[in-house]
Amino acid sequence: EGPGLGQPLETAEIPFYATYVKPDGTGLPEGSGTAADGEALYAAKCASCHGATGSEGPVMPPVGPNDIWAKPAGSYWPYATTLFDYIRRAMPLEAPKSLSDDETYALAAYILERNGVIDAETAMTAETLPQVKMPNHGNFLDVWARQGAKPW
Amino acid sequence: EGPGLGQPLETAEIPFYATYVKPDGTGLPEGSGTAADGEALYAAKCASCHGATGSEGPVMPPVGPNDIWAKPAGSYWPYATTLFDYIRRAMPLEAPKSLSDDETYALAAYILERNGVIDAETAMTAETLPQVKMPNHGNFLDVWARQGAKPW
Amino acid sequence: SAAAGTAAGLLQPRGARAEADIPEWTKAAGARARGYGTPAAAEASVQRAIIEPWQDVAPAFSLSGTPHHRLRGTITPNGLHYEVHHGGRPDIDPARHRLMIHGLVERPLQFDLEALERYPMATAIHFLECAGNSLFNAVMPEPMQAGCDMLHGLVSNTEWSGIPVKVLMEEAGVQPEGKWVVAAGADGPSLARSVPMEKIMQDGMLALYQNGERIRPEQGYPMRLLLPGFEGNMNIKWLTSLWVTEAPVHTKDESGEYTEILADGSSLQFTFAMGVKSFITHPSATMTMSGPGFYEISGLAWSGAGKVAKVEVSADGGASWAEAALAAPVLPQALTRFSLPWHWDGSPLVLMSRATDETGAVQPARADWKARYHASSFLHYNAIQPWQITAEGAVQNVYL
Amino acid sequence: SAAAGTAAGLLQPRGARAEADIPEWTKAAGARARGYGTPAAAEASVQRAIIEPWQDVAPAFSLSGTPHHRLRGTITPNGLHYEVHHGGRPDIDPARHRLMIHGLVERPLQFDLEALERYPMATAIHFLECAGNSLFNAVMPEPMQAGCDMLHGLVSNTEWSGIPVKVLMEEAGVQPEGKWVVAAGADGPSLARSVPMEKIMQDGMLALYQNGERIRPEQGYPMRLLLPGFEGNMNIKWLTSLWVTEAPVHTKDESGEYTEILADGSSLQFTFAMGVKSFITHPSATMTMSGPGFYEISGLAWSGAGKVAKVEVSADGGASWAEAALAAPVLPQALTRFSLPWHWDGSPLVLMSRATDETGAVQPARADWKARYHASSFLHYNAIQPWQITAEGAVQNVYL
Ligand code: HEC
Ligand code: HEC
Ligand SMILES: [Ca+2]
Ligand SMILES: [Ca+2]
Ligand SMILES: [Ca+2]
Ligand SMILES: [Ca+2]
Ligand SMILES: [Ca+2]
Ligand SMILES: [Ca+2]
Ligand SMILES: [Co+2]
Ligand SMILES: [Co+2]
Repeated sequence: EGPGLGQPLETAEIPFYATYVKPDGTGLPEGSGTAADGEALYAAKCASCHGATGSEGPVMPPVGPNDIWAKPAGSYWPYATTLFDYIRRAMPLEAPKSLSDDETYALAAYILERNGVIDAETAMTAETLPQVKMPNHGNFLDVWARQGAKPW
Repeated sequence: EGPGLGQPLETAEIPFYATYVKPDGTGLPEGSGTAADGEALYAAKCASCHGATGSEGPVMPPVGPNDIWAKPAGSYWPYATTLFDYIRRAMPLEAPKSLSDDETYALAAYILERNGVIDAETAMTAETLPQVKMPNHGNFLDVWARQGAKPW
Repeated sequence: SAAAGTAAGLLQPRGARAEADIPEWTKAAGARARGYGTPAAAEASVQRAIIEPWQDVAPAFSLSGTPHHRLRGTITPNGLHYEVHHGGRPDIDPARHRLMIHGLVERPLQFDLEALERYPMATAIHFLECAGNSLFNAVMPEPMQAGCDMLHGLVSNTEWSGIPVKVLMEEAGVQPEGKWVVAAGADGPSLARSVPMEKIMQDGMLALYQNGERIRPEQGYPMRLLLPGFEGNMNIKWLTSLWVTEAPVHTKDESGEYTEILADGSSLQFTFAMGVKSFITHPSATMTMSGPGFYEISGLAWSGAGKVAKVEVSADGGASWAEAALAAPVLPQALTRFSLPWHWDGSPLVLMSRATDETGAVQPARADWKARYHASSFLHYNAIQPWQITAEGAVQNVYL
Repeated sequence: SAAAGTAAGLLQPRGARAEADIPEWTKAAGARARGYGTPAAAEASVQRAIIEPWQDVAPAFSLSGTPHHRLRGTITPNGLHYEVHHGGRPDIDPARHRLMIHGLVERPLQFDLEALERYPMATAIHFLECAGNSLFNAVMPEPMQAGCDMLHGLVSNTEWSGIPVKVLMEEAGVQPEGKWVVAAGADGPSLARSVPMEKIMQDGMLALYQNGERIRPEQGYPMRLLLPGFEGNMNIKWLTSLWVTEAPVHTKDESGEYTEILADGSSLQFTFAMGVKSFITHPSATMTMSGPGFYEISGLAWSGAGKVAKVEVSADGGASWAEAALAAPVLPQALTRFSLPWHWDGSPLVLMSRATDETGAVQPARADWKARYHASSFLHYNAIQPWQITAEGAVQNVYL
């Protein structure tokens, strides 16, 4: 029951941040980047908040874990695809959505490489990123699937 | 049940406006004033809001009734004592509690006289004011006494 | 678990990224947290409607009405609770303010704020309504075209917290002859009203907090009397004195301003509780319908006598009525939101709501209300509010 | 009816008039009514407590906590509702804001505010609690000495009004495979969370109003998602997109920040509802008792699973418990005020409260909570809060 006042939404009107890259890679754009490509970018655009090499912080270091942050993005997260989507939509904090797709792949590669999850040569692309095996994947209990809205 | 933190309140600490002059005159102070005494005072301190002779307004003219105000203080109110107390505590609007007791008696006398309720010579005092018979007295139905909190 | 898709499947052009509008606030960091929030700048026009009957000579006598046509739900935010100031809003130093209890008591007492903070407190959601709410509909010969802020804004609804006055009265020890309490404020006019001891002891509250925080200056900071269901004027703001007496003392407000002249020329005095009432907020006067189709009719209902039992809505000027849904929880002496789905076919008609409370009292039609009172009377006006919708979709105040 | 009294009787000297203090605000007219009110100047210190963990490099990531120790009742005024901004508070032009519904739906749709104002609206009082509320107690080796604003301020309680999301989903036509909804905000980081369709259809609300007025900027102006009982982060502020998917998409927040590492090193993901919880606000840390005697112990309890069933209070560190009174109405997923009269004899002791919800869940002791989680974990901390009262009357945060 309602007034039916919704206007048609064309695909072209949907900005990328209204979707999310899925674990199987759906939604990843063309482009590529290696950890080497990402290193200078990271130093220029990310290090001020996350630390010189990604493990120093102060902000939730993506490389670790360490005493600052037990859940580093590059090794704790279950899927590498999240790195691409999150960096593209949200980082750097003061200029979100300013990175190109290539830059985003390169930064994801840099963070994964610094965590020892991928090697320095492998470029991250729409095909390789979803295939990255995250070390903590499989170590999560899905509480919603197990008991729904009942608090843990 | 409570913490019992109330402090003793001495009679001398109770300001006059924490009580009210009762219809029988309890609470009226010494002093006196006639309508003649009140006339100039009224013109100086009251006329700007209530009208040159008390019936013009714009603010709730105390002399009437007329089209501006159906419930003029000097003829509609059931007790003349209320005039003394209210003027003393509240008027003039910008300088409440600035009038002397004599001035207040005189202003009450002026308003009553203009309404034809008392004559011009009778001074209002703690003894005469409670004895003024207000014309609308006896024309009120006490709804609380009749039906308590039930809305009319 | 990453199934390698085909390049075609994975690499669907996300043309939307280029073509979709990305507003600038989605491409920047925003502002930091702040100590105390304010409404969005774009909502700056959501204000109380100010009524100053004698603006030139007596600006301190001023009122403001809640813009119910701009609000939803039932709680009134503190910044928009209606005001009636008989002598303006005083600027009180809370450290110097005190509450006195005296008269027919065993132990005359005074309390400062620090002491009062130690007392047991109760919490309840209640409306406050000025006895003069909706006065324009009561007395204007032609219906005024204005919003619900002007027409019905002198009622609001908040959560009050404070000390049951009973607790303080018991500490002072009320003497058997003490049947009334004269409450007085610390404002310029020292506004005073006689209140039955029965009401004080039943649910009178020394309210210190409103919607969680300390009462705002215009609501009586640092404390006010709350008498659920009773006309606003009796809920003394800036309360400084509770004087126990054997009888009402006939203060100014109970002698004239808050009495009502009936059709026969006699008057009612000591009319305390507000009657059952309702009005539709959506749609309401000053709005324009945005074309035929589905609308939700929504409004507010309340009664000083208890809970709202039923609200009926008519979309044909009173020929037929349908029962509206009441939003839970329905609380006593509290605004209750009602709503009803409705399809407007675009033709002119009159919408109205009629509330019934738990005592069975029903809102009267305007003509019936007017027939009971003197032509000048405007207090406790609780008649049904009809809104006329024109063929052009204008919503207008009408008398039926 | 005026009985002439004796002169002596009538003319009792009212010496009080001369000797009693008459404050200056009682001898003047006050200020006029105003369009939108603000708290008293004397209450300027009642502010949210600001927490900026990386103030130097990332000030936009900022939080502020409700000062519950300065408040009473259950409603949080809009100006003091807690904030958590992952990328700051955006300044949104409501005329350009839109809500998109797309993905596994028959008819992808977009709505502007004007259209949404026509939809049916619901109203309900609900708490919101950040999953990280009370984090200092969870992780600090020694109890932090701070007020309830810092210690438990990331929970607040307001009346929300808006459109049941179900109505909008039905207009778009959810496809059978559409089991989750990825909600995203229009803030800089476009904060996104995967929400089960079951929750969306059960009681998900597109909230447009808070405590009656339009939602404040820090609460998501012009609109936010409200998921009663679920961790604050999922109640997406500045909501601009609802994308229907077959499965959760593992957004940033559900991958790391809002997951919890257990004692064995494995992690919980998709932990949504907040557990049963309570704390005493009066007295609480940073306060000083004003001597032995009567006090009312008062506090707040809530549960993401439904209503609070019971709150017990101990004044001897947990050796014995007494049941507190709950202020009516007790509403599901809403802050509930509890209180208990108490006599402090002046000796040192530990006060604490323990809530039980309608599902039978009980607040754990801190040691039991800590035993379940990794040392670094601080989300969904709902352990009992003990307050130690020293012989000097200082109220301090302690771990038992
Ligand atoms: C000005 C400060 C700042 C800069 C510069 C910055 N970030 Fe961040 N970053 C943050 C903050 C703050 C968060 C936490 C946001 C949140 O909790 O939602 C964050 C979170 C992250 C996270 C998720 C961390 C986690 O464990 O959840 C990643 C990954 C990340 N940033 C990557 C980057 C990259 C890559 C860059 C450079 C392109 C970058 N950041 C630049 C402040 C910054
Ligand atoms: C600056 C404006 C102003 C001045 C000057 C003023 N008044 Fe008033 N008066 C008012 C207002 C406003 C009210 C209504 C107050 C209320 O409703 O509580 C009022 C009310 C009254 C009433 C009660 C009217 C009623 O029907 O309830 C009386 C009597 C009165 N004034 C007498 C006086 C006297 C006597 C003086 C001079 C000493 C005076 N006023 C000066 C503004 C003024
Ligand atoms: Ca490249
Ligand atoms: Ca004192
Ligand atoms: Ca009355
Ligand atoms: Ca509020
Ligand atoms: Ca449009
Ligand atoms: Ca979680
Ligand atoms: Co009033
Ligand atoms: Co949170």
